[in-house]
Amino acid sequence: MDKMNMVQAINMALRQEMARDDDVVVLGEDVGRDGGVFRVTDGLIEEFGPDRVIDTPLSELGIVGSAVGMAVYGLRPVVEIQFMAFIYEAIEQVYSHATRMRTRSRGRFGCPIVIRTPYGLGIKGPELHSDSAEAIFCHMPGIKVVVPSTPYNAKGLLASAIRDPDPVVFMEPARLYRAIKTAVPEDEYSIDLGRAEVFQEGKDMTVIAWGSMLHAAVEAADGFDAEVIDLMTLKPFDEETILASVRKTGRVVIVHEATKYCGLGAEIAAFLAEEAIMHLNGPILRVTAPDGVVPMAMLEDLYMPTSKRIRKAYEEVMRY
Amino acid sequence: MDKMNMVQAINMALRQEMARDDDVVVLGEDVGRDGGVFRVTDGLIEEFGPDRVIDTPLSELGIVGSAVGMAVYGLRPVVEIQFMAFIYEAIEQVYSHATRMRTRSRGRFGCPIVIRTPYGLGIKGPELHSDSAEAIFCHMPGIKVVVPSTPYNAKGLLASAIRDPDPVVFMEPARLYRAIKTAVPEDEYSIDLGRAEVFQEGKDMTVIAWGSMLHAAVEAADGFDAEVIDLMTLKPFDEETILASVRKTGRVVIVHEATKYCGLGAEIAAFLAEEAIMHLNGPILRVTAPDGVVPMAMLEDLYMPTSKRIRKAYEEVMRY
Amino acid sequence: MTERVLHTFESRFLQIVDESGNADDESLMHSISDDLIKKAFESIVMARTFNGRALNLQREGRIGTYASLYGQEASQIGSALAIEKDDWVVPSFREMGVYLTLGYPIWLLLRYWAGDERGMKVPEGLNILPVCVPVGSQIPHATGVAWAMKLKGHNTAAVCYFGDGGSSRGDFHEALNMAGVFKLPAVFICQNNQWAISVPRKRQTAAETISQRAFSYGFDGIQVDGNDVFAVYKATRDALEKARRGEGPTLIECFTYRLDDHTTADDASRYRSAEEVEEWKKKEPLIRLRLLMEKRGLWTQGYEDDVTEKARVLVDEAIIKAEEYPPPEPRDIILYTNAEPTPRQLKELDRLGWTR
Amino acid sequence: MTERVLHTFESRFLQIVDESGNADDESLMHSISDDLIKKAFESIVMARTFNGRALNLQREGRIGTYASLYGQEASQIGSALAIEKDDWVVPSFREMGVYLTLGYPIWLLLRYWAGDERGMKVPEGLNILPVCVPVGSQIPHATGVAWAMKLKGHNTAAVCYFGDGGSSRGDFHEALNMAGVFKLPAVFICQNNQWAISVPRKRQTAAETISQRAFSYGFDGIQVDGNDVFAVYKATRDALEKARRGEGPTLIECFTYRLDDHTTADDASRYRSAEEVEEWKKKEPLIRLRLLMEKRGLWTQGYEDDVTEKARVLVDEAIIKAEEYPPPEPRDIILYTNAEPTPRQLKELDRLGWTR
Ligand SMILES: Cc1ncc(C[n+]2csc(CCOP(=O)(O)OP(=O)(O)O)c2C)c(N)n1
Ligand SMILES: Cc1ncc(C[n+]2csc(CCOP(=O)(O)OP(=O)(O)O)c2C)c(N)n1
Ligand SMILES: [Mg+2]
Ligand SMILES: [Mg+2]
Repeated sequence: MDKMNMVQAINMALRQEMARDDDVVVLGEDVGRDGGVFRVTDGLIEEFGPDRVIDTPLSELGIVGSAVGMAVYGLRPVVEIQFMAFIYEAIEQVYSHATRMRTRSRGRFGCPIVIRTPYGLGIKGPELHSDSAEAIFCHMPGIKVVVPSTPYNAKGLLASAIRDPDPVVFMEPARLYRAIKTAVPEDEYSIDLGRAEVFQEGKDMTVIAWGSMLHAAVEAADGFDAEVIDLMTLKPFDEETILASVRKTGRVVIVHEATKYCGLGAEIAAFLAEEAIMHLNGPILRVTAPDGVVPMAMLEDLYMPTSKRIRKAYEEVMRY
Repeated sequence: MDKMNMVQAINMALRQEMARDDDVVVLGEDVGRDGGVFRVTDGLIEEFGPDRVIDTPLSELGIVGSAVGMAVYGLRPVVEIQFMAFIYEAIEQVYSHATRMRTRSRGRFGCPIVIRTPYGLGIKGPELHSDSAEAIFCHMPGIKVVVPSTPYNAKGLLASAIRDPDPVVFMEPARLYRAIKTAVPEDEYSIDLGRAEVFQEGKDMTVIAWGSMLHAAVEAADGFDAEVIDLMTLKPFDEETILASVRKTGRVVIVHEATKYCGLGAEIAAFLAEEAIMHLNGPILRVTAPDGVVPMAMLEDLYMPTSKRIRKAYEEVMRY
Repeated sequence: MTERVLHTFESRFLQIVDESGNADDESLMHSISDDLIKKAFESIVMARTFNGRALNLQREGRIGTYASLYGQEASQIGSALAIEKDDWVVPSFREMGVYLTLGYPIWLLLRYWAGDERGMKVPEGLNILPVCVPVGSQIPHATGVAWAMKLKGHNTAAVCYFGDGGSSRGDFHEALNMAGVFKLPAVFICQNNQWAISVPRKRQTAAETISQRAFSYGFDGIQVDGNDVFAVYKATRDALEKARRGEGPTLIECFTYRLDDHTTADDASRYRSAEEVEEWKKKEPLIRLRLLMEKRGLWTQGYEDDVTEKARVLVDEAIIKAEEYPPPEPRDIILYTNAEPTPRQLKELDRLGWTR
Repeated sequence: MTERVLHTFESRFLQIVDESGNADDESLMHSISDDLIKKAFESIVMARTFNGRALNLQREGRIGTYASLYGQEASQIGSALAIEKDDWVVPSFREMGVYLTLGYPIWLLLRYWAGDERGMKVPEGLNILPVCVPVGSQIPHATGVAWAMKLKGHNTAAVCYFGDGGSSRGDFHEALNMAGVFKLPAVFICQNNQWAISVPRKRQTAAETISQRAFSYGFDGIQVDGNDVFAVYKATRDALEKARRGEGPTLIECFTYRLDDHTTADDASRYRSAEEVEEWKKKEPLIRLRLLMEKRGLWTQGYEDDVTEKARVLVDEAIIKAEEYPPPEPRDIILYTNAEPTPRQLKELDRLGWTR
């Protein structure tokens, strides 16, 4: 079994799903001839042709809106948004349409679209190339939000996302695209949405993270007996796995790249404050970006939850 | 001093701010000749003319985007979005521009725009006329989000919002527009943003709400010794007032109309789980809409946190 | 070289039957059978009957806010009559005439306007999307539906409705542009009823017509007399045939008028004159259709009375059926959010005491 | 009546100086002084010098991803030269030629591309907005700026830049439509450089030109040879004068070509042929400008060497200044978010150990 990076793993998942199901089409800016700006869709147009791997005009709203129409008609569009911030023009199409079509039509029409998009810090791109807007999507009823943290789970989660009957926002940590390689089976497999994974077992505290922050959280855990949970599906997140761990450890640190205010960390903490407060030894800490706009390259590393900042939180919870 | 409803109070604030500052302009769909679909801008066009009270084409993105340009040039645009859900097309203009202009230009350009919009349940409108999307805006750095709960504070908060140097989303509870009257001084006054108000003092629990839910929370508190906080500014919320109350009561219930997942209640709960967990007697409860799409009129009342559901939460926290 | 003309564009207008019921160019009527004429008449009467009753029901508090189609019957029915069974329709919110003409159950429409989502559970076999409230945001869906048809090799087309107001939205631009690039089988129908709530067409755009916007997307546009049911029919049929031939989209602007308030929540007298409305009332579609039919021996008062009575009965029956229908289940709020409820949703159902 | 033509529209093209450096219609050159010709030449050389150095700096890792303007100098400088001191400019991200021509400090541009927000702290007195990254989303800002000018009674105009890709976005549509309705003093300049990363113009839209989109908004549009600095200059100047006369907006399409990769992160050989690029290289703006100037006795090799050397020195000095500049303060991440920091932000500063 070959080791591959996340770009290759996602590419393989797309290829296999397109081969498995003729209704799967890929569309977005530069996804065809150019193979995507991160080369995630490389080679797909050669294999499946320009009808199923579609280079679109520069029209995020139009792309997502068309995908809604395609999905209602019976296709399974997989949209690529070049960077997460560029989906903002299309939020209405997601929030007012993709996520409400099933409700509005009382089940006559579903909206199985997948929106793939790279997100997050660590690539020193231009402005608005590093946003992490998961919380905005997680607030929408009727949606799933998924973030892989390894090539292996990227492949399996994307397969599930594409087969899911409802809209899925699939956020790919740009920083991890080529940073790590894992074994990725050539065979098709899928990883259930809605399940978290205990990435590393431990007794003293529960650390919850996803995407590239998972690796930062694990790195910072050196010297601590930390149980690190890879959330994978951000909505709906796996309450059971989190609860089981927190009941055991009594301490919680949540790490994410987005800002704190109304970030997903808030939902996880609030969930625990509602369901597990009697199991907590001390405060639930969130290590997040500071309450400022995502900076450009020179300040980017400081904005990111660094290992140092994460360790500080670990030390702090251990005081209780 | 006359008693007036919220529509009249907001109208008065707009009138006074426009009279005070020639740079204040009002723009939106039907705000001029028609006086706004809720009549909030009634009479303004007669007083200030069509150059300052502008009926626009049906273009939410264009309205908010133009307002950004106006603000950068030195005006103080007050945008009306007819119903909160219709701002979704313009989220990019808010999130990528209005809230980032100061950062991006390192202070050369500010973006003092106010986006007024009715929100929330209780008017039995058509689909997408009852959304409460405060959490999405609260997650954005660089923004303020304000919700009045009485005619009196509507006037004072809007005056502050218009004078604020940064973008403010001013959400008006449609259900309260004409439902309550309070004394509203004719004189100009303003209420500081960022401050909550203890609407009703109590010892046993802290209830946090805003907009029309404030009144539901108060109503449900009959028979409880509840301290009810009117949050007023949702971002940045008044941490001190909340902490002081929670330290006293040890019990917390948060009530809002939006769904729970990544709603603003999550941030408040997470803040308390981080800063005040040692003062809590039991779980922090959130009474919110269920995790489903805002329904149309027939099911609307069930979607809303009812007095009954709120009371149940009060009873539950009192068990600790 | 200095300045030169690259290309010349013509904006066009089509009318077949004028306000006096005359069809100047009879050749244009050739393809329009007597049956079709009667079908048009009967469909307009049905739409108008439904509409009138809906307005009454609203006044009586039996349904919620309602958007009247009065005045726009020719635009809606003329186009709907050209649509074939396997075509798909992507409407806005005022197209009850289209729903009815396509055979949508009347009682379901009433449920919808009474605030019951089940009213938009589109029956199998009918290819029309649910009412879309955010103005203009449905237009990209039509592009997507047309795209899917093309990719699947179906010889069908998507028909999209929106208003003059909707044509100002970014959705319009992106959707039509993409439809043009990919030569999709889509027909975009703008019902220019001269008003977007209180905003008159002239303030909606400085362009003389909406149809000329097609130039921006590399396909044809045409303005038609939107009160002439056959002009609308012909333009739509031609556009659909063109779409099915693989020759791409068309933009049709139906020049018509909203004779009622914007919705039952609106008071149009705040922003437009009674005279303007009266002028347009003279041009409403049924007047000229009656005149045309009379000339062709297709109309008598008795026939109209019959048709009206039949429509009345159907609507009455539908009202009874709608009002007897059991209320929606609370659990539906949650259970239609996703195909499968999440664990949290199931817990919530239990906590709320809503049966699963 | 049947079908009739409502209106005829012409899409137009303007070129003053052809690829051989000839100005066929000398009358068009009347208003173009020798000084202006030299200014244009020198500005192009400056832009190109800056651009070349920026590409090198990127390769050396001294700045981040950079978007080359090579090939588009005439579009940027021709238009920028027509802009007056109190006009405002709303750029996209590739307009370094515009910034430079307006007198933006070179070292600040380098700071910006090195990833320092302070590079876009636009100096007082210069009215240009910071670089805008989300394609097309700046266009409504120009509408707003022009609107504010009009409301304040200023006799000035807003000039907006965007690409062929940007013209597909909803922002374009809504912004231009509103500018048309309110007859705002705005000039919309589309640099159609034939590509939006890998998407060729033909796939961006089925319309033959971008300029014909002006028909949709009720104002004038013109396509100009975007490699002819004087055609661009004239079209922009005319549009600005028109705007100041209160006659509303203009859409100018500069037909040009992006000779380099999209950005330094792109590899254009994946999607376009070397031959295509070579063909366009023959048309690049400096060639014809040199020929024109030579004919007018305005160009010698010595002059060009001088101009190039001066530009080189200025850029070199700016690089030193930029690289010597102290790094940004961490606290700036927080302190520029709002005019006043929130209590939570102040606590956060302390917790992070960032000096206030
Ligand atoms: C995005 C959005 N903005 C505002 C509204 C409120 N609204 C409902 S209908 C309407 C006017 C629509 O005008 P037009 O598109 O011409 O359609 P018409 O009502 O004339 O049929 C407005 C402003 C809405 N539903 N959606
Ligand atoms: C909204 C948005 N989508 C995608 C991108 C990524 N992107 C950057 S430039 C570009 C192409 C822009 O093409 P065009 O408008 O023609 O300008 P050009 O690059 O040719 O100058 C794309 C897709 C972006 N920056 N913003
Ligand atoms: Mg209309
Ligand atoms: Mg381009």
